[in-house]
Amino acid sequence: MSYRIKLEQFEGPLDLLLHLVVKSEMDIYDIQIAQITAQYLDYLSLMKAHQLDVAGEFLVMAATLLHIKSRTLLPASPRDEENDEGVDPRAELVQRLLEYRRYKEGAEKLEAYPQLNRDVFIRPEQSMQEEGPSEAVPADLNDSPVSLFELVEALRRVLQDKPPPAPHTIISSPWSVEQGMRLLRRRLNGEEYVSFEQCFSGVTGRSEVIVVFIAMLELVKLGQLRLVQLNPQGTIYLYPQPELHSDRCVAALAPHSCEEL
Amino acid sequence: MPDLKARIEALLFASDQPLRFDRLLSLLEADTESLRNALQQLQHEYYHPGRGIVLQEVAGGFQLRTRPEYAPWVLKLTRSRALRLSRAATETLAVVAYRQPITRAEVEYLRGVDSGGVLRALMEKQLVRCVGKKDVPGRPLLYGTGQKFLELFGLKGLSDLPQLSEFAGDEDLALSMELDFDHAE
Amino acid sequence: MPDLKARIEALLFASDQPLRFDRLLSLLEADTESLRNALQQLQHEYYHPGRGIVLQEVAGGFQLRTRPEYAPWVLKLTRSRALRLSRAATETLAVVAYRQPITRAEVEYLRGVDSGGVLRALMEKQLVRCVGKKDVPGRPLLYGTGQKFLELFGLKGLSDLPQLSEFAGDEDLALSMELDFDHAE
Repeated sequence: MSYRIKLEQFEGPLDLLLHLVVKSEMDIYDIQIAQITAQYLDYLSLMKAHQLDVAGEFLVMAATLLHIKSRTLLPASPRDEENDEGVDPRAELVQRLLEYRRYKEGAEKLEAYPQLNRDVFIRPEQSMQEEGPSEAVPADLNDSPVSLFELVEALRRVLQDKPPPAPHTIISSPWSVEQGMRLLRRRLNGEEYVSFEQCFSGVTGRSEVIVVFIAMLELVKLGQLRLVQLNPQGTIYLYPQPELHSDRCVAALAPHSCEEL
Repeated sequence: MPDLKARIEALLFASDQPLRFDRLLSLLEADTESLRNALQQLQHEYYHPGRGIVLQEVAGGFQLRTRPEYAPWVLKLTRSRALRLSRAATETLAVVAYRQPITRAEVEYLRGVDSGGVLRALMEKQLVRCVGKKDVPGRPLLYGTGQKFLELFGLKGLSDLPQLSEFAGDEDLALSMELDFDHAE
Repeated sequence: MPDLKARIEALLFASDQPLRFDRLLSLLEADTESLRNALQQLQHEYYHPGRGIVLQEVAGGFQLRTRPEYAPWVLKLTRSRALRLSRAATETLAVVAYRQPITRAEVEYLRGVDSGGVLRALMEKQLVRCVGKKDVPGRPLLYGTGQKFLELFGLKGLSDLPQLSEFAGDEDLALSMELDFDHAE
């Protein structure tokens, strides 16, 4: 290899092609496709010789170059001329290179601008500054710089922190709410009142507690139970109402209600 | 060093705490005499009724500070500063946005922490609203995003909300996430 | 208001982000004309070789920043390494900045390489953000630059971007690109 190219300095196939065109002092509007294809393929074999991974994009470009080369070599068929009106097979490539060159130049110009935290600095957060209470939500939403990306990132965080779902996280209670209601009826039978805690005595398992609690709320809703709290933070008492043991209600419940009662 | 004063000014401006004389000395590689002169000159220039900042000797060092008489305006500024949505708020909003309609219990299951306060704050800002009741015992409230949510993120509608998989560079992760999500319920 | 200039200086000094003209206006309860004059005067005073700070118009607001020539000393002070964007990042940022709103597929067509990872990194730095969805089948996300991009390069706005060289056939290209993308997506 007579020319030395610093390997890995190209951002992609367009970057490499542009480099080859400039180096060969070619007119970008009139690329010598055979010559540039040969140089391009040489470079790829150089990369392989250095055991560098040749990214797929480089290979796609090689195929594109070979295809253009073959089309420039073939005499245009009469049908082609009718359809394409003799479009230069290099046209798209040339336009992509021109466009790429513009953005590369733009990037170089931007790179030369004074950059924050590289060339210029603003006031840092003051270590002694007292901070106001951090509100959950900003006062002025329109100024709050939250991007959709951050929203999605937040969701990702929530899901990532979640342990993989294990069978035990699925609430598959052996009890139904009806059974919970039966349990409460049994506990309250003949009592004037029962404390909240007493209702749950002997109820083991999180899901069972939840079922009993839901049953309690259902009974309150049906007007069969009253919850009374005498003092703030004090004990809550359940007062059974006459309807609790009425036949009508029992009958309306699950058909197997007799088994346990 | 003709621009010693300018260098001191740049350093004091960029520092998050008072800078001691010897620290400035070593940073600027100046001699004691010129540094003292330059500091005095700078202090003198700042000590001028037309200025909003002063160069103060404080805690054994030098620091630029706003003038006390402008404290009311500075306070107004910092109070009205656009606070960012807190992490908790952003997380809760994300869960509600993507899983609506959702109950508070479901939000808390996904986040693993109590979310009542954050939900309330988000509702006050109309980012989240109540959209109904879930048809299960207890009929818990269902939450969804409100009008302000779309405005804040510049969305035409909820269908404009990007999915996890749509963001560049994390296709594999996104897929496994979507699956996890369905297990949560 | 005789000390309007001083108040502006105090506010700019105390702010952690560029302050917009209308924000200053409401904070200071000044009239447009005097505020504009005071700002100009202040900018003029800072624009002086003996100063270490400049008053710059950036990202639609005003901000005090150290002068670029004093970067080596500030870096020594903060003991931090200068923040550098990789070439791939700068190139991708340039494509997004000049062509926004743009889809990931379009970025990749223009750069000729996969750009998912770079786009993601730029979004994490808030230099690039999602600005909507393209109205074509599949509704791909559209990317644009954010406020932080303007702040990073000290640009007043997008119209402040460096001028790109023109070339013949520009319009044809735009057309052919549109067609290509409809196939690609």
